Amino acid sequence: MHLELSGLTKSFGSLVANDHIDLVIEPGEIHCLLGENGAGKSTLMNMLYGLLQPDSGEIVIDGRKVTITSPSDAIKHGIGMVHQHFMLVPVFTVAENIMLGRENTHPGGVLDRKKANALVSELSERYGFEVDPEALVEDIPVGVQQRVEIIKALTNDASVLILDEPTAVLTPAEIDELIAVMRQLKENGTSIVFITHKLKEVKAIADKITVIRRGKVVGQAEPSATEEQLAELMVGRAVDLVVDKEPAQPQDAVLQVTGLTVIDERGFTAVDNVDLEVRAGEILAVAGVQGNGQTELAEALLGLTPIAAGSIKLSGAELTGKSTRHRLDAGIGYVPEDRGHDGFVGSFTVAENLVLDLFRKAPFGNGLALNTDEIDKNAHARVEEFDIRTQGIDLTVSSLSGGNQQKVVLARELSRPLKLLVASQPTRGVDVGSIEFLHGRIVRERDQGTAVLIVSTELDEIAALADRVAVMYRGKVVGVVPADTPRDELGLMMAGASKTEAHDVAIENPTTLGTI
Amino acid sequence: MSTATATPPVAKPERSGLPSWAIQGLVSVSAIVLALLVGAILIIVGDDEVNAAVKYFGAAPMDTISAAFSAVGEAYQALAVGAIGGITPISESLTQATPLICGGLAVSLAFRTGLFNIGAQGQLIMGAILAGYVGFAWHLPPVLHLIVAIVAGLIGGAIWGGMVGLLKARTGAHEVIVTIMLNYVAIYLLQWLLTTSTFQRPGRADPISPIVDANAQYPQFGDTRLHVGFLLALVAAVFVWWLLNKSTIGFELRAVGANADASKTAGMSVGRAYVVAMVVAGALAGLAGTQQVLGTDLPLTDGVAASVGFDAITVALLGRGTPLGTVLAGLLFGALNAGGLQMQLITQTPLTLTTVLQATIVLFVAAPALVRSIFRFLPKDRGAGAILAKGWNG
Amino acid sequence: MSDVTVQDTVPAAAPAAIEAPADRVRRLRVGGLMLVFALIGLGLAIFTKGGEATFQLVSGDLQNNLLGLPAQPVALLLGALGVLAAVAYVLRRVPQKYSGWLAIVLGVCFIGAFLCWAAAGKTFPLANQFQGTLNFATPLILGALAGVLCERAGVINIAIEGQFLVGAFTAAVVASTTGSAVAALIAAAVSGVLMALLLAVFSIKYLVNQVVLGVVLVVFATGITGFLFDQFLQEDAAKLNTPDVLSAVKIPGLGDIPFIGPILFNQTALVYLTYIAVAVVTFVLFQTRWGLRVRAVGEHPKAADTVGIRVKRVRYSAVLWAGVLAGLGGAFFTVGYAGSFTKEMTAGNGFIALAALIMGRWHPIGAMVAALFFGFATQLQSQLQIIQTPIPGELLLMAPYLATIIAVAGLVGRVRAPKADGEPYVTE
Amino acid sequence: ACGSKPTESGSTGGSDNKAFKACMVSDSGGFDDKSFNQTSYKGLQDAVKAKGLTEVKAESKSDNDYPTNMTAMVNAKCNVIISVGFKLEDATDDAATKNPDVKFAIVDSAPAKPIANVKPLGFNTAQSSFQAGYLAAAMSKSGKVGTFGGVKIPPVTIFMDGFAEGVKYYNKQKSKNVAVLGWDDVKQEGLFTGDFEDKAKGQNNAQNLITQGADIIFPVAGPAGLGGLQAAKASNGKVNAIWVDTDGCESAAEYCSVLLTSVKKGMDVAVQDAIVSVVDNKFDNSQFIGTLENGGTSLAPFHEFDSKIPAELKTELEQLKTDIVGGKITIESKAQPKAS
Ligand SMILES: Nc1ncnc2c1ncn2[C@@H]1O[C@H](COP(=O)(O)OP(=O)(O)OP(=O)(O)O)[C@@H](O)[C@H]1O
Ligand SMILES: Nc1ncnc2c1ncn2[C@@H]1O[C@H](COP(=O)(O)OP(=O)(O)OP(=O)(O)O)[C@@H](O)[C@H]1O
Ligand SMILES: [Mg+2]
Ligand SMILES: [Mg+2]
Repeated sequence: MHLELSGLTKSFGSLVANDHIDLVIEPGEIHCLLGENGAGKSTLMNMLYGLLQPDSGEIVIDGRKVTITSPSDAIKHGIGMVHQHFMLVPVFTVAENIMLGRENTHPGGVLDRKKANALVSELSERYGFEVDPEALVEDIPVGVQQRVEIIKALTNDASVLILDEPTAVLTPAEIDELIAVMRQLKENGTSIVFITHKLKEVKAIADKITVIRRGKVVGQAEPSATEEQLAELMVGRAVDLVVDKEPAQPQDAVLQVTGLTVIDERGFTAVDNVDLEVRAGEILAVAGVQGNGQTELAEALLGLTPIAAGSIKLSGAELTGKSTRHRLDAGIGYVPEDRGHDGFVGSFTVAENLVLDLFRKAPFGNGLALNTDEIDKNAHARVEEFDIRTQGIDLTVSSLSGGNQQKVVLARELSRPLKLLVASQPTRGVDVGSIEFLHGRIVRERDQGTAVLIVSTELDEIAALADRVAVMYRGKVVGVVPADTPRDELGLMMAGASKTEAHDVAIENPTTLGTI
Repeated sequence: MSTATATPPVAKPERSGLPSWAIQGLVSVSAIVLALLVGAILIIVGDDEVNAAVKYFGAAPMDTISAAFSAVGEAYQALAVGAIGGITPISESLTQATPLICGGLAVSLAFRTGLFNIGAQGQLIMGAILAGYVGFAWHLPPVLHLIVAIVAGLIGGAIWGGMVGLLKARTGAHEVIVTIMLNYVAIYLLQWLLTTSTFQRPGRADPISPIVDANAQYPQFGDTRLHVGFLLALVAAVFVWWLLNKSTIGFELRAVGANADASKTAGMSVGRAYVVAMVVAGALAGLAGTQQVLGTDLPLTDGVAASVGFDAITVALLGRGTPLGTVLAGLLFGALNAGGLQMQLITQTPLTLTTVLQATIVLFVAAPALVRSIFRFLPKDRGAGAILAKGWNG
Repeated sequence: MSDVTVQDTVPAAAPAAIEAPADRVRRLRVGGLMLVFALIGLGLAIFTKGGEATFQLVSGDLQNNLLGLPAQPVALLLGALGVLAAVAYVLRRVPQKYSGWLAIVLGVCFIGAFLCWAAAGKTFPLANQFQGTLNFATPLILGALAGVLCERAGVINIAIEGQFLVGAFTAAVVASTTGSAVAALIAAAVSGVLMALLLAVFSIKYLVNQVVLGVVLVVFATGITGFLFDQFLQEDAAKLNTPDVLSAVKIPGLGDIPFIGPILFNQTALVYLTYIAVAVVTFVLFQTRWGLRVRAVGEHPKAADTVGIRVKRVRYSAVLWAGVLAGLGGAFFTVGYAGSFTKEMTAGNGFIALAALIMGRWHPIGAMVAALFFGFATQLQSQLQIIQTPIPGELLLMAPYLATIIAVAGLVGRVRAPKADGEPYVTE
Repeated sequence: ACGSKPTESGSTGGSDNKAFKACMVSDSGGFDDKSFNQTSYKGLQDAVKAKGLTEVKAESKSDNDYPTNMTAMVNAKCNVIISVGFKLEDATDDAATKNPDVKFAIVDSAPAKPIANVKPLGFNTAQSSFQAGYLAAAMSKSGKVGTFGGVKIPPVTIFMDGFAEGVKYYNKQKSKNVAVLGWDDVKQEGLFTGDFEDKAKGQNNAQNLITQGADIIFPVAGPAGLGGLQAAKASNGKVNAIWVDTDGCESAAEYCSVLLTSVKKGMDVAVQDAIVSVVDNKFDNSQFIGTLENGGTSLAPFHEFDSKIPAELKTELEQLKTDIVGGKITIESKAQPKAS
């Protein structure tokens, strides 16, 4: 299918998110869209899929102009989409999610669950995905959820498949699988629009690359371009992809975790007898596939999840039984993994969110009244310092793009003196320019003598930041390894292999991205 | 590889026209007009003379029409006169508005914390019970007596509201269920108390308490029924405004109301916020209770709450959960109540019509898009719309 | 790829041997409450008077079908059993999976012991207890089902009370004027749908906050039925407000089952409709295409939209079907049971139905159980007022409401509404 | 369907006193409460018709409205103002003291100290309820009769007291053992719906009484009490009922077939008399207490049961009346209005 977007424009209020965008997708090509956070990539794709209506411009399919006013129009035209944010119903089973909208039924509209299960099994077999059709989506790890999303898109036999940041939550091995699937589809003539912030992936798979900046197409690039060149095109300036980092100068242990065990809501052991230590002036990265207990570990450190056994000490003082507020006051900074859910209050202004855990104390509050002048002053300073792209400090945070929302959270947490910074996925979904900046800030925090604990599923990030790496699998720490451990080896440990096992296997079976 | 210069996002020109508050005002006025039209239809349908004239509509159609016009005209004239036609009507409207404002604030404040307080009725009753009891059973010096009685009322409401918050915080019990149930418990409690000699008027077996001491009554303005409680209602509105927008506690309440998870992550206690919000909300409803028993009713009866606790929900929602809005909505409802009494007196229009009018007004005010699709000249307001549009999950 | 990498997703971990702190808190809370009730039950048993407690097993002549039990021994036995159940619960003596049954055992024991205590030396009409439970619960079930349908689709329905009122009014008027029960039920359903249409249009199309809307529609319904009653029904009651009440029809076979037969299967058409409604709503919601879509738009409308489902259309259909149920529930108050219409005769039952639906966790069966629970408590207090117990009448009047609070706080705990419940769906 | 325009016709009946305003304020139950507001209002209408007066009425939505409505009536230049119910006591006394020229009457209440221009209208319905209890006891086949109330307040329990005492008297006279379910006049405990609106609840309460064996029901719960009549109707002749306040065969005609009789509380007559006394310049502030003697309370006709009630029983009921009036029978109920 030949797809042509011409002059597509979309504004939100006074913000022009897409400004006369032209784009051509040839049949059977993998077309990568690159751009900073908030550049307008998702907006463009949402218009193509009928979720947003363009203010002007047209969509032409195989020479015919079409109007797409709803996703069902898009589906009719052979367009499929995997959305940046999961479009899965958490309380439904995998099969229910996949059949939704195109249900096979017995007479009388009664669902044919057998057929749906069979379809899921068949697809997972065809593409080598492993999913249990009867599992509830909310119970499966995000990586598997992402597969469900992909299967959902594939069942439609789309001729154009849009993948909006599908790899953000996948392990290297899973990304490999996805890349294989994309190649397979391409061979069958499906065109793919692929959005990602990971330049390695772009280089590995793209046939064509289009770069968008601030709502406009700023250029095309060849897959042979270097990461630096791509980054520069995206951000509009030279980007340092490697964080400048002196070797760590670890001092006294700040965080000491012993025998920590957390049981989750469903009664499963999420964190299993974990011992960890983070020293002042070092960055310990916790690596692992999502869903292996890292989330619960971080939440336990902050007192958000009660612990079943073990002890957590901050500079020698026991934290168990203390409230979250106490821990924050004691000098822990926290960047939660799911920012939209836990990191900020969407309907609050940027200024308010920048003091979400600071508002009680001077200078922002005196225990009773808020000092709004100080709050605003603080907001201006942080917006400046962290280059938060907003039209004003009085705007709600929900109107910012994802990357900028993340900056708000980091700006807040880094704006007070810390002993320990716990940051989960600090740059998930963030563009390379922002990553450069955020990583720099985290390293600076380390150099000031803060103990830093990073939880990340992103091997790039781990490589860039970590002084030491602890790999978690099924709630246990399977090993603590030096930062320069090869990524394939880390990947294997994340899949449960021990340190030595991983070393041997990795040499025999290199992955695509591991070798780029 | 081609390059292009980065351009900043283009700002689209703002839609010129009226400020947001003016547009909202216009929409509200239009909504009231629409509601009055609906009411007019009901008046016509129910009017005996119109019905008599309709029977010979073919013979003398003008009779029907003029009867209809005069029926509607007389009714609404009476409504207007009863609401704002002079000092006494205005004082009556303000008197009626007083408990509605406080009750409305009780609902608003909880709303902003993500709680649906359907229990203002019960909280008001508990406030009235305690305030009334202190008012007629204790005998204290002037001023002090009133203050003590008011405080008792606040405590009564606060306990009843606080229980809801506490149960929600400790056990997760849904506040909608608990408040509905506590409303019943409160009214049965009041009915029972009024059969005891402690609460009954000496020498009487009727369920009516003695009149509260003069010292414990809200002083009245001149010889109107308007009393100092009205000023307290305004003070309460200012207090709630300050609490929500200018205080650290309010910051916490709003944060919990908007996103409980993020608030928890930022070190706030969701449970504490629920308790605080419901205690304050209960106290506000309790204040409404004191206004009933120490301001207008004077003896305590089982009708002390009337339907104030439920009307308060509508008032709060009409006021979009903001203190100023709640005050305005309370004044409107108070005026309609006062005018409605006058309307039934003069044109014998049933009070149920006032109820219909109030419901229709809120319906139209809450749906600006509908009003706009009828009155097409109204400008669009970007800011308006889904305020308080939240589900059960907070 | 090697065999090590294959398993790179996380299979569900094994259930933990250690109890999660949240579970522990819950166990102690529920267990504590259970212990309190168990001890109260035992206490009542100890103070039970000697002699027989007589239970009437079939409604009708009070001399027949009696079961006499030695009050105190039975009460003691039940009381002890209750304590056992509570202790077993607190000490985790049964597998977690079955621990819920302990609460049920305790509940039954407590009520049994309580009844022995209350009925010692008297006759307690047990069959009538269930009969009355069903009477009270029928409109609540229909109302709660209406709520379930709406809210599963993401539209909060506080207006059940208003739909009841309008349904009751219409049914009474139509039954009086046409003399046809079928016409009355249809009219009630239609009027319920009209109220639902208001709810749907204003919430789905005009994005009015749904809680506001519900409350306002109740006020509106109260006003309009009151106004029409004042202006018309009052003046011409003989013609407009003398509906015939549906008569009970015994289902052959089923109606002859001992004990439950006469209670469940000698009822009016409306009650049978209620049974059917529970089954149908449950089935439709969880086993059909439409049900799947309804639940999808109530949980994650955008996800439904992205697979080509017309979110608003599904919501409209759910809310309107709910109107049918709520209208029928309203009809119960007039043609289904109590005859002529009187002002505000639904007396807050719509709000109780709302509570039942939340208490039943937005599930048709749960809502039914909650409605039956409330009906049981209300009927029990009425019967106890008649047989005269040492419990003051005023406390008995409050009892159903207190019992609901205790049940919600103690046993039900935190409930989770459909994720998008109350949120209008807007596209740009 | 268009007729011709009717011509003006002069007012009919009675003398013409259009300038005389007879006014009434309801309590928060409203004029359609099928109970005392409604009956009192009928009295107002009767007086207006009989004397050709002008009628003004004001319904109260809440307790808050009483002073407002009273003031409005005074301002409307009413000549006589009737307030209905004990809740209006304070507002009435207040208005009366401030407006000595206007005459007032209050139903079901009495000022603590007599006020020159306020006439209290009380009703000793225990007396006729006593008869009703006797009748019910005599007519019961099962030996059990039942009653229930709306809310436990004296205007309600007075009926239940009288009823229960009547049954006891019957038992004593006839050495029978008819039981009263739903009210224990000694302990003052019994069966209540908790409100006056929930008709279905009233019906369930009645049904529970029926299950316990009652075959005559005496509901004292306003509109909720109608549910009791419905329960009787649904029993297909097995159960009958006695209505209160008004003659049920008139106010709730659809239930006439199950009504043995009704305990009439003659508020209409009392109100009418009070108004007429003002029109005729014969007003005095002495308390009126409706009794069997003055007809202020009575048993309504038996209507459809007239032929089924034995003549002998009718005679006994007449005798009861004589004995109560003559003081041979004293009724204990504490809810009876006390002469002030
Ligand atoms: N519904 C909306 N209302 C208002 N502004 C919006 C809305 N959706 C997107 N925007 C704004 O439009 C711009 C483009 O957003 P978009 O989601 O397309 O960015 P993106 O390129 O996908 O970024 P990311 O890489 O962070 O996903 C951002 O500034 C965003 O804040
Ligand atoms: N994310 C949420 N959304 C909605 N309600 C919530 C949320 N989190 C908590 N709650 C409600 O608040 C209650 C209390 O939450 P919180 O976590 O503060 O409990 P707690 O820690 O036991 O209380 P406290 O901190 O006062 O001791 C919970 O039982 C729940 O009903
Ligand atoms: Mg995006
Ligand atoms: Mg907490």
